[in-house]
Amino acid sequence: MPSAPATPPATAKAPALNRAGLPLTAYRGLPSTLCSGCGHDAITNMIIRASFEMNLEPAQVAKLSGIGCSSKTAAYFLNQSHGFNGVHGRMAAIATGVNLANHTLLNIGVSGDGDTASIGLGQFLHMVRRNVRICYIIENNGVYGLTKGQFSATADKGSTLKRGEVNEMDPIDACALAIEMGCEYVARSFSGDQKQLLNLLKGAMRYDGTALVDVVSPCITFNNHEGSTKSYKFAKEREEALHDVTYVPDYEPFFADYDHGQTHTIDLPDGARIVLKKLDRDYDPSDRVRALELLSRARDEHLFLTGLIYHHKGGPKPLTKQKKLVAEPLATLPQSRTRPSREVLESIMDSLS
Amino acid sequence: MPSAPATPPATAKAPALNRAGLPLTAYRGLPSTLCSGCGHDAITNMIIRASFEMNLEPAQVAKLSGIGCSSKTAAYFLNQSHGFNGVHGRMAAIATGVNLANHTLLNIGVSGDGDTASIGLGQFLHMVRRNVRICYIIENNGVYGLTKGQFSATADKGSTLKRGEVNEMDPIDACALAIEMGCEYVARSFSGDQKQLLNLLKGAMRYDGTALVDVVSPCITFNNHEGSTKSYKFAKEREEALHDVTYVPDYEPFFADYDHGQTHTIDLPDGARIVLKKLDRDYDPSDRVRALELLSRARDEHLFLTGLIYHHKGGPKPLTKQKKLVAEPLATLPQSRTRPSREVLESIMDSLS
Amino acid sequence: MSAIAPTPTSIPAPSAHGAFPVPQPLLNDFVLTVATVNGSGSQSANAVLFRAIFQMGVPVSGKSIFPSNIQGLPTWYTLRVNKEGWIARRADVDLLVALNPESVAEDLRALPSGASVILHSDLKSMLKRDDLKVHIVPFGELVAQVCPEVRLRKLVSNMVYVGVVGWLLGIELEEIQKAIVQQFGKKSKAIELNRNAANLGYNWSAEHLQNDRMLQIRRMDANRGKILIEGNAACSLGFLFGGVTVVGWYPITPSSSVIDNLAALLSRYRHDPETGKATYAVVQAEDEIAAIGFVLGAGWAGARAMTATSGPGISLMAEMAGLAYFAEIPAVIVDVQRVGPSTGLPTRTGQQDILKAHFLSHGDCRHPLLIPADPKEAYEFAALSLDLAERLQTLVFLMSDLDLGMNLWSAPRFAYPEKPMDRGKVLSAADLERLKKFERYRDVDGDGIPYRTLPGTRHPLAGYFTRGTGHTPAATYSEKTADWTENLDRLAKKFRAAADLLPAPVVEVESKGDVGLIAYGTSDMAVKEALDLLRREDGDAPGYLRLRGVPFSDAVRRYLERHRIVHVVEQNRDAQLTTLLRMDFPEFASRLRPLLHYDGMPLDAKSVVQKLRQARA
Amino acid sequence: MSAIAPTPTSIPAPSAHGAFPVPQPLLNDFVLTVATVNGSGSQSANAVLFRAIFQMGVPVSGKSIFPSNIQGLPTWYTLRVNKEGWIARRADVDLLVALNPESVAEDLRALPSGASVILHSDLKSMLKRDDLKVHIVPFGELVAQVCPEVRLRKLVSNMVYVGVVGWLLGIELEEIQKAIVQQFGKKSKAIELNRNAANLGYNWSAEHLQNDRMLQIRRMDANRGKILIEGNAACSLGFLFGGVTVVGWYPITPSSSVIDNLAALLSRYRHDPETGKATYAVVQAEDEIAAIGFVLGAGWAGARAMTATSGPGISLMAEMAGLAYFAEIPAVIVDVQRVGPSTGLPTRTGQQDILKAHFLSHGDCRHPLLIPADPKEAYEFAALSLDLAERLQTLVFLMSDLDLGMNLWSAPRFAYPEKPMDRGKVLSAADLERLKKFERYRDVDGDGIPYRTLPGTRHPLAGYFTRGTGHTPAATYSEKTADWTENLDRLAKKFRAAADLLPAPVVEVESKGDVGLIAYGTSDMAVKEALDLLRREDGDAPGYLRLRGVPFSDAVRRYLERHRIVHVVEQNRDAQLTTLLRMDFPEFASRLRPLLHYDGMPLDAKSVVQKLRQARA
Ligand SMILES: Cc1ncc(C[n+]2csc(CCOP(=O)(O)OP(=O)(O)O)c2C)c(N)n1
Ligand SMILES: Cc1ncc(C[n+]2csc(CCOP(=O)(O)OP(=O)(O)O)c2C)c(N)n1
Ligand code: SF4
Ligand code: SF4
Ligand SMILES: [Mg+2]
Ligand SMILES: [Mg+2]
Repeated sequence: MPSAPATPPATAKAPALNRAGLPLTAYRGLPSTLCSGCGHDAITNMIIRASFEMNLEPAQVAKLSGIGCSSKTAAYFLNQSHGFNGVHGRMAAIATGVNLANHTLLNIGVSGDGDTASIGLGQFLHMVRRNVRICYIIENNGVYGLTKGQFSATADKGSTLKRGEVNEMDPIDACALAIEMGCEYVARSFSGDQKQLLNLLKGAMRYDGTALVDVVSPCITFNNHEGSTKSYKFAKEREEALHDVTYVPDYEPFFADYDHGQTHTIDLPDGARIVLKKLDRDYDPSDRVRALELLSRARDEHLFLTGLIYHHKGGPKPLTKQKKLVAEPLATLPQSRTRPSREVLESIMDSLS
Repeated sequence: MPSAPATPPATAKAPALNRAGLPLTAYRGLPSTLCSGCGHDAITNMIIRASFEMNLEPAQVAKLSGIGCSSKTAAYFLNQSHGFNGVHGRMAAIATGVNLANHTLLNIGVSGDGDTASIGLGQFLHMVRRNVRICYIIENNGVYGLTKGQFSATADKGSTLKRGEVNEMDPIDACALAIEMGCEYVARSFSGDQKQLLNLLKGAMRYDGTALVDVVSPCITFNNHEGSTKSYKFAKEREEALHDVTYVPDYEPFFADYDHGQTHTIDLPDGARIVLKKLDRDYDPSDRVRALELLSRARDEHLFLTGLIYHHKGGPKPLTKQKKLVAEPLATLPQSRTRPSREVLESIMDSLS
Repeated sequence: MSAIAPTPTSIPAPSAHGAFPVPQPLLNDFVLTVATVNGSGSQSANAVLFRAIFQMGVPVSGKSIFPSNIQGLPTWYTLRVNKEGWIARRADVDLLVALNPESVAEDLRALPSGASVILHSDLKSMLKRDDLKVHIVPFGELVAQVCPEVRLRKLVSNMVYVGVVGWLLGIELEEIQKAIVQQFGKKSKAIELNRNAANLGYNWSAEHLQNDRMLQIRRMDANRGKILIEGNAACSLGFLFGGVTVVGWYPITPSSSVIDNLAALLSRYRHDPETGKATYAVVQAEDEIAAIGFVLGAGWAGARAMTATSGPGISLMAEMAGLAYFAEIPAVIVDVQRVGPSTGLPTRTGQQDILKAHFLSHGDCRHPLLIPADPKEAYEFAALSLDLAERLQTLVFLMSDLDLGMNLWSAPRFAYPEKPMDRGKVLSAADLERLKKFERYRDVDGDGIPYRTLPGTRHPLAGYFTRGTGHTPAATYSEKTADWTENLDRLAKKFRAAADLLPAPVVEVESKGDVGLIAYGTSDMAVKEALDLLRREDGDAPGYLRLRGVPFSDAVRRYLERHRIVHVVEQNRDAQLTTLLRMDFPEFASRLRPLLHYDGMPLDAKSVVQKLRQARA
Repeated sequence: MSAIAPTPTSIPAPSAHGAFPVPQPLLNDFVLTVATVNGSGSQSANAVLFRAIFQMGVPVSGKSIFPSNIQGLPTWYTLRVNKEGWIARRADVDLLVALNPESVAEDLRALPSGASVILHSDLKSMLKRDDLKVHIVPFGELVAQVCPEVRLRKLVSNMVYVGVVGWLLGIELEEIQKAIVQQFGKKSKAIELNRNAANLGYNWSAEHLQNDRMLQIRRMDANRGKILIEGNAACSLGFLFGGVTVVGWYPITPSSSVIDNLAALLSRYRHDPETGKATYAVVQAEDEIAAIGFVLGAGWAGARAMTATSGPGISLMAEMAGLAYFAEIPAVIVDVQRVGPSTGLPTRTGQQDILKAHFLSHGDCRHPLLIPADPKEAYEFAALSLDLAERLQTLVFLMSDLDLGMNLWSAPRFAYPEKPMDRGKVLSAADLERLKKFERYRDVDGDGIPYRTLPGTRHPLAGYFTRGTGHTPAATYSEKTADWTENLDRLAKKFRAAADLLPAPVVEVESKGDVGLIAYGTSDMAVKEALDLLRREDGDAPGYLRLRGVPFSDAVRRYLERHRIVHVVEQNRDAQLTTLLRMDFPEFASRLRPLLHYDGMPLDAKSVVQKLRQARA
């Protein structure tokens, strides 16, 4: 977790610094090489902003990704952090290993819908089941961008490719599957809904286990046409926010006088909170069955619902707690703690002879 | 589908023949080499009986499996049918290929919980999504039998291994995931509940798409102890049937005067039906959200509910219908139908020059 | 004309052009590179240039060097024109079309002295040399004249450079216009726009530019009866006419267009005329493990099944490859090789999976490889691979590469397959009735290849059980040592039998002395050109045997026997095919001299020449 | 005593025992096989026999030949006693304990004339020969006497045969009882029951059986200071003391017990004394792709990480293996080899993944292999593999096999590692502060091995981006040809550098002439015995170099240089290591004569002798 020094941010003319003493620019990455207008770039920007506002220390973040346009973006934010752009669809396992080796790191994972829901489905679900600590972002455009626009497994039934091909199968809903696998922080958003996305990302970064943020992120080149259900037009016209989401950090005063009928408050580790303000729907994200019902209905009725779909605490412990690891990262334990003594060897040898 | 000749079964002293003109013994396989008392053998027997009673023609069945004790059983039934015992966790893809090559075959797949829910999870779910025609049986013992009893991904939270190790994670519920992926015939049973299993298998064999039968099948050697939630004792004590299941073939008179308040009738392809008679619970298996709710509750409350968990028609077409295949198997189309004419080549050449 | 020049020409003047450019007009013999930004639509413009030259009967080849990215990174398209038909890549550029601000500095720096440049006027300031012939063109202004729609201008401005280049090189404007029609098919608005742009580029150049006519295209007649096709498309045609029925795949560069093309062809030509129903199925899998799983399931059930992939996919298919080998299931994998290891350079070419595909999977197993050198072989070997897979009941690899697969090539028209499809040793119910006996893995014919039945065969003897575990000839489970070794030995025998079923190696150049050379796949063109050059310049060059498959036939052994030194040209670092030759012909291992090229660019003659000269020294 | 006998003995009488048994008492020199049903609990009984003999100071080895099944199929356990310490498998059986109705007919048929049999009285009728010495034992009745609980009888009856065998062979009853205590640890009821059973078997035999004392165990002192351990357990100990921190795995025979043992050791010895918290993590993955994924993630983040698997797992790890190679991530895979291809014979042994592991993944890549021959090396190489992986920043394979891994071996006590762990070239924040510069893939030291930083290092220069795509020394993305080739060449250099870091080959037998032999791994024992036999019987045998790793050091080249003929003993069909030798030493390729054994049984001296004699003829 980010260390939040007690000193307030500097207020000089110099670029504003956050509590980690860093300017926003310190959270940038290399210039993007994506198509201009790609939804993924908007998400990158929100990751940068969220990291800044969350006062992350770059050294305490590991950026992980698979392969795809979306996965490339790990190079476009947090340039000072270590990044690992692995192979297609297997980021979940890499993240698990990183988490085990150094559970003090915050894993930020970026993946695509093909990367997660097609080739990576099994690993993704097993990672969720293990409750590996990660802020897992799916940049969901319904197609394989990098290989030029084939359907991915999140493509909606009836949606069409640019050249006309129609998808005959129901989409995989990563949020629904994650809930089914016990994920306790499941959000859906839209790359164009910056404020909501920013707050959902912050909550996910603070989460002590697997937090999923599935972000519809239009592919301007291959899936932004009429007939697409992941186009800007479609998403903008159809997005319905379930609630208004605000992340409230631990160091900010929390006004307990939110109207309880109108808000729902979610406690995150170490005193931070997410506040959900009611909009049109009366939705309680802490009920697993209702969350699944909501997603099921959304699919059947082609609704694009965004917000914190599900949150509940009390399931399996995060993996590294299940494993009862020492406080320090395993990666850097000294030999004195990882090589048993000569006596141990001798006693084992005795028992074998 | 099995061809059901019009002649009634012979009634002489000779072994009773079914409508395919075969005795029960014709549906047997090689002797089992599993541990005596293994739940899988009981399932094998029910597959044999169901095949006999369904009048299957052995040549019209393909037996498919992965690797594991459960997967071995494909050799222990329907000896006259072609069988394919592939690699660990990848039967789903093989089945898809078989289905495409010859959609007139009935695929009977046997798999283990490790085979399906651990290594095979991604493929299994994608197969379900494609709606490949198969009667897919999971012989679910919560452990890896063949590799000597490690937990599989369906092991319940809090259940223990023989040597004491406790499982800290929630189980994967293949039924819930299958429903989430659009599977339309989802059943759960117990290897010890022969009548129910028999009827559920028959319905699955008749089904025109992916039909899942998840059968709790105790591993007598590695998971039948106190502390196991997949032991005979546990299953027998805890099983609660959702309803009484009867498969009614197309050629049997169907008494429409079942009490509607007390029964639920499910139409299968070609006139066969499944009749569910109400027991204690009032359960309607055609409601997706209720089915998921039921499974969710069962998990939370450690209930062992069996029966037809979910059935609903109207989702995506079976794969080979999506692909609009010719009536004959692709595998045996003559060259005249698979090699375009000389003129076609010439016209293509012209267009390229 | 050289003895081994692939395309007979009728231009008399012999070209003195080679590694060192000389100050005389380069007639039908030069290299043009367009440096632009990918995703900017220059592909169509380049194809039009290619076609226009092709239509003028002049041998031409194009290589696209593009990034692993959808839009915005530098990309280069190189056209080589060579009247003698030498159309391997040539590294030196005679004319550069410099349009990319990001790469222009480097692009200009790399040019040889005296080269010509068509420079975007916006990039004028980047020009730091005075030894180049520079033509500055205000593309922005020009395109504005022909294209009122601002959002189309980027696209259309490409066709302006086609006009400029056309004028500079003396490409007939009519041919350009014809090529535009060919390129844009029925889209009349696009045709109109692009024609205007090309015309404007042409006419503006005529008015404003100097043309010393040092680089010129002159009409020839070298392309009669030829077609233009990408290797991947050729391969797809092979599968279409090879009667493929089941295709499982997962997208990956550079193999995706094998399936894209194939799916398009199938949907056009393989629906039953009466019912409109499909006689094939193409299914996009969730990954490569599933894709090869589909293929094995389908092949087992009797379909002619294939998949196409590249390096990472090959790795993921490893476990199933061993199953296909051991359970003897027909299957075809097209490996359009890119540069590895790992994700490597997905848009660069190489021959880096030869060893890997051959040995794919754990345990003792080896798979036959077919290695096409050009579109015609891609077409023929694709159909052949289906036959071989069924004949041998095994996994067969078709080892193509990005250079062959994704570039446009001129090729002779493809011939219709004269032989019926080979469906291999399959027993029908009638056969079983006659034979009264069936043992799936018995070596009845002594060639190591057993008989099989297909699921669905209505006969009590037909069924058998397929498994990846040890088995008897009767296909029952066995852990007996004798069953195991006999089976493994039979599989080895079957593999050796494959040697004579594969296309025989071709002696492309007869050896004058005792030095030979072996190459395969797309190294062919560069090797032939190199040998011609060596012969002409040094009066001495090795002979050349082109391999077209693995395992190696006896002809290869004899070739090695006959030569004291055999260079082996490969596009990989680890001398992968050399390793296989050394494995199978240890007695000649030390005669083999690998000559390796692995920078991801298509092989060029100059590097081959250099390396051969070095080897001689 | 032979010059190369591994265990000095003090028994004077030289053994004339060899390929052909002779009618004289076999003192501490015979083979005993127990044929039973797997899952029947005979494993403990066999271990007790093994231990008891071991405790009597007599060299002994045990090979379990078991089916891929949990319960009910035939299984054989073979104990070989040899006073000279030749404990490779020997195929001929001197004493058979025949308990399995299913296999008894075949078991009896296969015995050499004059062999002894302890036959279950229920199987009496199966005896069709009169040239055997048969002892019929009513196991059913006997066990009923000592074991009132019916459901335990099957288990306990095994200990009855231990008593019978003990009496027949002259194993001291006390040693048997000691071994029982050792075997059952703290379970006093089990000890009691089993002791009674063994006693009964012993005493009943003394009363009812004839003993011609032709097969006899006599106390020696060959096992002083030795331990008994399975190779997999030895390997686990190596990882424990090697300081492994992250273990990802997926169960597969015969590798599972590497992890089972390791997890048990870690849970015992690697919890912080104060907090009770773990200094390691073992996580069972959902498959092998995930397992190797865990390892790469952990290795990248700085853990000492490993996994263990067998053939099918290796195949599934192919893609990630290439990533480890190219992105330079430390990782260790233990491959406990079984018989492939495909699922093959999961409970039989071989060396069939050598080539496959070495070349694992697509594209140009080669991975270092460590090949232990015995438990001591399994222990040492396991720890070493972690050092090498971090030193070389690459994937390292530890190539064990089922014979080594799953059988009990006697071995010298293991030594505590004297050297500190090698964590390789890792830069700390302080280093970065001092250096002011960090380029992840720069070859600073000229050995091809770059420096790395670990995530979490608090310094602005620490972060870098890891990828499987082309990159510059500064770890930025690059598609430039020069960057690619330079990087690939550096990787090749690094790989070559590994040759000197691996354990050097061992000259096990000095060559007298110009004929040598190369072997590796568990072929060692059989090869040594074979050479001894050849020397004694034929007066002539090749020298013997034992390889312990790939890549090959210069010592291997020199060995090949010095010999006209070099036999290469391998337990696979395709001469896999020979292929690597031919690849790297083409000049000596034809000197290499593969001598292959691939029936799944541990190699025996007799087959080696036969094949060497054939080769000579
Ligand atoms: C094993 C493997 N198979 C295929 C590919 C080719 N490939 C690269 S990215 C990609 C799909 C990416 O789609 P998605 O994850 O949705 O990302 P997007 O580009 O749409 O952001 C594929 C199939 C690969 N790199 N590796
Ligand atoms: C790729 C691969 N990994 C591991 C194995 C080893 N293996 C064989 S069966 C099995 C698990 C079987 O468990 P399950 O599917 O639950 O079947 P069961 O034996 O319990 O019926 C494993 C891990 C294998 N055969 N292949
Ligand atoms: S192809 Fe699509 S997903 Fe990829 S960068 Fe372009 S717009 Fe984004
Ligand atoms: S080990 Fe378990 S699952 Fe396997 S055969 Fe025995 S009882 Fe059945
Ligand atoms: Mg996508
Ligand atoms: Mg199981």
